[in-house]
Amino acid sequence: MSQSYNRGTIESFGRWREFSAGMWAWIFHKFTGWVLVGYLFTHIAVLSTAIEGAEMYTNTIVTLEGLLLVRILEVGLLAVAVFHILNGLRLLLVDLGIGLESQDKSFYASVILTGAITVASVPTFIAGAF
Amino acid sequence: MSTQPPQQQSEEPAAEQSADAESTPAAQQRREDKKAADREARDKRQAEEAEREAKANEDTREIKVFRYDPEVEAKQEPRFDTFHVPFTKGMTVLDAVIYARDHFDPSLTFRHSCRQAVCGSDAFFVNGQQRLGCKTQISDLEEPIRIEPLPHQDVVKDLVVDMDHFYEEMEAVDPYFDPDETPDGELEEQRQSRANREKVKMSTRCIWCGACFSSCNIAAGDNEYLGPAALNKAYRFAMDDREGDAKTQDRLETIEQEHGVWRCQTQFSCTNVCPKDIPLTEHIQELKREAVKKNLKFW
Amino acid sequence: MYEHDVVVVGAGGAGLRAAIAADEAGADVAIVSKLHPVRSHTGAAEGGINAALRDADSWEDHAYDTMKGSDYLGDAPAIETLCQNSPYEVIQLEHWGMAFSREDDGRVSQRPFGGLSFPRTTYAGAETGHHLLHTMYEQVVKRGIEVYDEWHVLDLAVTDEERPEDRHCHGVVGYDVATGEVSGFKARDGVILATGGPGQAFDHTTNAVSCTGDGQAMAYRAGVPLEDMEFIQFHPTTLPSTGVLISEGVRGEGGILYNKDGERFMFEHGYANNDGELASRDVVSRAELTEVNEGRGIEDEYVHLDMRHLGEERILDRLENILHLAEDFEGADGLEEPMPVKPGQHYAMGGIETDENGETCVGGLYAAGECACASVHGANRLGGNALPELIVFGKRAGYHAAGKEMEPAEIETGQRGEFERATVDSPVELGEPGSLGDAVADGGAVAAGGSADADSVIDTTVETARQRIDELLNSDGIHHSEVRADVQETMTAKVNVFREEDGLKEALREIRQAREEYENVAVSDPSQTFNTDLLQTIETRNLLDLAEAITVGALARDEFRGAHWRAEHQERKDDEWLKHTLLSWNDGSPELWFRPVILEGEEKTYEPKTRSY
Amino acid sequence: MAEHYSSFTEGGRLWLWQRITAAFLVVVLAFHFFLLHFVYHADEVTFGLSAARMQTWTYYSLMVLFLITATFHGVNGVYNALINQGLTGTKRQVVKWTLVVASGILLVQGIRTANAWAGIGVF
Ligand SMILES: Cc1cc2nc3c(=O)[nH]c(=O)nc-3n(C[C@H](O)[C@H](O)[C@H](O)COP(=O)(O)OP(=O)(O)OC[C@H]3O[C@@H](n4cnc5c(N)ncnc54)[C@H](O)[C@@H]3O)c2cc1C
Ligand code: HEM
Ligand code: SF4
Ligand code: F3S
Ligand code: FES
Repeated sequence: MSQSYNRGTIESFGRWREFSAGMWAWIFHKFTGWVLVGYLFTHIAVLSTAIEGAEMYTNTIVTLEGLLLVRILEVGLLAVAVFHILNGLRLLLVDLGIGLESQDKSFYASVILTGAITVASVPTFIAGAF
Repeated sequence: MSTQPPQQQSEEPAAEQSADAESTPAAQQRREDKKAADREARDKRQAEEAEREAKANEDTREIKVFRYDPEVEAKQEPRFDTFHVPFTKGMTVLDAVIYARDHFDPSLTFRHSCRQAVCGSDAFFVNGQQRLGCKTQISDLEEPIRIEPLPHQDVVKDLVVDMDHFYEEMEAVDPYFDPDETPDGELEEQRQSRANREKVKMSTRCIWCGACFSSCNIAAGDNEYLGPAALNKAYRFAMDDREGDAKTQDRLETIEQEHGVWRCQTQFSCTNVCPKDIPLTEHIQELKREAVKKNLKFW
Repeated sequence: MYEHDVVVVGAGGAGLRAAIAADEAGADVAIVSKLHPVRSHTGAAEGGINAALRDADSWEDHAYDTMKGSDYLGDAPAIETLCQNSPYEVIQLEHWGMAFSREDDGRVSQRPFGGLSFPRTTYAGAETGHHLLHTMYEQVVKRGIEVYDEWHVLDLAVTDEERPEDRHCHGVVGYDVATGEVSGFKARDGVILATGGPGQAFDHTTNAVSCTGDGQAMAYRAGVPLEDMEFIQFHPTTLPSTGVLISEGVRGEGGILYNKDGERFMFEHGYANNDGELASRDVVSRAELTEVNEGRGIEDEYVHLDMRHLGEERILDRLENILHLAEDFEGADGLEEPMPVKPGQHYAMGGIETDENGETCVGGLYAAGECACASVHGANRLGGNALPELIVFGKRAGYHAAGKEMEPAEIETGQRGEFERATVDSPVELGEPGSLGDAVADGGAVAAGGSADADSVIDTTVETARQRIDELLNSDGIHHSEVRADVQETMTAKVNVFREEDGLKEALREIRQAREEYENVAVSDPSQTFNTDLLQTIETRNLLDLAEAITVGALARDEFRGAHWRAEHQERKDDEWLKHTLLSWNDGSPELWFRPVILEGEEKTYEPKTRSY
Repeated sequence: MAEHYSSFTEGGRLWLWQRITAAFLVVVLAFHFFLLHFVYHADEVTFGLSAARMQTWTYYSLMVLFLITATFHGVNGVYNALINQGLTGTKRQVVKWTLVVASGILLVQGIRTANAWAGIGVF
């Protein structure tokens, strides 16, 4: 298991303030990845109502999509997915050894792009919810 | 502790020292009595002097240093001690802790030797980042300066951490040159192109300070992960043309086992903290690609 | 108690090479070092290793240059051994994979260095020592040689016969830094000291904090003479604030020294009309200090070293780490501005008296590297000659200790053969302060182990060491750092590049006083774990002995030779002084004596000539 | 730890597959999102529309492949992250098989759903 070391409660938890791009990218990628798997499981669970028949499925979906909360969550999901995709591309480039010197810039670019795409998609996502 | 002048205040009350209490031989007792007499006066004098100095030199810097000693009762509970160190131009973090040790508290413990970033003894965790004490200018840091031992390693005492695990990882990659054959003549060199030397140059600069290892979250979690420094060491030899192909294959096998290169998640923190500016992530990535190429021989 | 055939104390270049050699010769060898091997100060060497590798070069030329550089105080057998073996040893390093810089044809690069008649300084960037140290440590790992790292050696376990020449060394006493355990190390065949230099005796030095000359002090107190201690090299180009060294490589590549008025003083003030900046180190150091003393220094402290004209490409290619050093430790950008430099203590030519095989006069005790003095450097070491010394003599000591057949040495050790006793006009009593057997002040002179069997000698020594530590831990007193700082300041003020009789005597007085103060030191950290306070207190005692030895030698030698300059004696006195100064501890009351220099080489005799560059 | 590690390339294979699936997912996930949120808006989704799409063989197989890659990529990612945190021994075996079983269920359930739309029949 992880290294056994104990510095009591005195240890500085202020590390994150000194985190650099690569570290943040790692943390966000992890987080978004986990959210996506979580969603994948729920998604299939919801969709599988189709097995019970068309009625059941359409009802479930319409009810869910009718909820504002679900719509908002969907925007969040989009943000998460977009970041994971963009940073995933960044990681693929890093794996190919391309642009290692600008790995920090490409991370910032991913974040900004994610933000932009998310904001731009809000109207589409919210449409019909009211 | 009574040897410490007033500048130094612990965040926790320092308990009385209990070291010289029991069983002192008689002869020694006499000698100690004699010394003890001078001692108080001297302590007072020193304290006054230090205070005067600090006053005269208004420009002091506040450092907070991690303290811990498993054996000394007052230090068993980890804590931070604050020292005010007079600032001089060009002062490094190492200079500051040396000053604190020599003037305020002789028991302050840390490794150091060369003072010029070649021995790799004094990697500390300064203001949240792994840095070499001797290579970090105080003037570049925000106050108060927090100085801690390297994270993710067992603390032996104060700023000293147990390096054994790091050394084990370094030695697990066969860290030595191993050519298939050496030239016949005793004075015959193994030629190496400039380009090839250039390729391995940065990787040969590692001073085993352990900063990268400490900064890597994977190394912190997975105890068996070779870590950036050892992988870099493997790179140094794998990329050296003077070693034969068979050995290079061997090396690739070493680094591509489960706790080798594949664990690296390209956090880049190793590259960011390396005091020798070694492009560690780049080297690890190159090794990954070499390993993949080797395994995809079928086409 | 740990037991091995050969115990090597110290894991710098010399110690590692000795261990590898002993291992090759089939011995069970262990390295005991107070630092992990890769932390040794050999890693700081920048410039390079001298070796006559090329056809146009020859070991004879290298020997001639070395002898001339030594100002005719090197012993020819040692110098010739060095120069003959250096090429093989350097190529051996190459075979071990050392990352030397390369020429277009793939051979190792060489560059010119001060005092050399051929560019034979083989280098690996500006970090030759780093590569050398790591390459050798890698070989140690490969061979699986046992390393006790962070074990501080406190003392030698030596029998206590009357004459040092009859004594025998059976092992050492080690202190485990991590746990405070004191333990004996028995060496069945030999102990090799490779503990490096005593640079910390001075307060402005290029040497590491760990360079406290422990091995020299231990050997000295065990009866082995210290040789030519007065010869201390001051490097002309160290950064004023930290003492960090700017390699001679900068001048080798064409760097120029300027004074405050922008004069290229090495030429314009006639210090070295032929070689200018590349003259030998002592010449350049004195030139710089003279400039400063005569008011032409910058901020009355330093001069400028300029390499901007070399061009960015060349600088980045060959001197890149110099740029980093100047930036990190002095805040100067070598590409944009000249770098401030001043002389600083750099190297000790003298040390533990040995022969060409590294043997001392005490049986079973060897020394190699900077702590030893086989006398290759004489009165002045040429740049790039220390690293070959480590590998050549380290290897020989390792072989000899492991019992490999070797040619008998030509150099004699101890008070045997030709020597003369002498006295020095010291204003104070020298040597052991206070009452004998005062465990605190006592650095552990000869173990009172009798000449009985090895185990009991070691046990006695271990017991003495334990006692001493107990006393240091359990008493009250002053902190050693005061004493250390006093001695360092004294040495830098009075036993520096310029030496005057009165100053030297004053220095002896101050050292005596420091010795007396030292009797009252105590360690305030009570811990058994990583007690650096304790270890530094012990090191300070060693520095006291060495500071005294350096000053005594400097006072005795009333001539100007090599690095040793005397205000009242401005010429080299070949009639009187073609001899080594030796200082024996003599159970606490040091004795000075001399031995003639050996100038007869294998084929020729070296005739002293004026040393001009 | 100083002794040799055995040469074990499974880590390498999984690593490579993680990248290959990632590269595939970029395209398909983007397509998926685009199709279901921008071309057809969320509130317009009905059984019928899905069924119509699923009856096309190409779409059906793409979606199944999408499901398989996403499951592998996601689950392997989680497993990887846990190893990075030092998961070893029995615990690791338990987690591994739990993840495998969960993926199995996910795949079966997913394919059954697709079949329901495609009208192939739910087994
Ligand atoms: C900045 C600098 C640059 C230099 N550049 C050059 C150059 O370019 N060319 C050249 O030829 N020379 C150069 N030199 C000189 C040369 O580097 C040194 O003389 C040489 O490295 C000394 O090596 P050593 O093995 O004798 O000792 P060190 O490398 O100093 O090693 C001493 C060892 O002894 C151990 N030790 C010490 N005391 C104890 C104890 N009490 N118990 C246990 N272990 C102990 C230490 O841990 C260490 O491992 C340079 C020196 C300096 C300082
Ligand atoms: C669409 C394009 C996608 C790309 C380009 C992509 C890329 C990547 C890459 C490169 C990694 C490996 C990171 C590393 O090992 O260093 C990764 C990890 C991961 N991905 Fe994806 N991914 C994508 C979609 C998905 C989807 C749809 C899911 C959910 C099912 C997902 C879940 C995960 C998880 C859980 C991880 C592990 C995160 C961790 O380290 O904890 N990804 N992704
Ligand atoms: S790679 Fe860099 S950070 Fe890591 S041990 Fe080596 S020098 Fe230190
Ligand atoms: S920090 Fe660790 S994850 Fe890789 S890039 Fe460096 S080894
Ligand atoms: S003291 Fe040697 S690296 Fe800092």
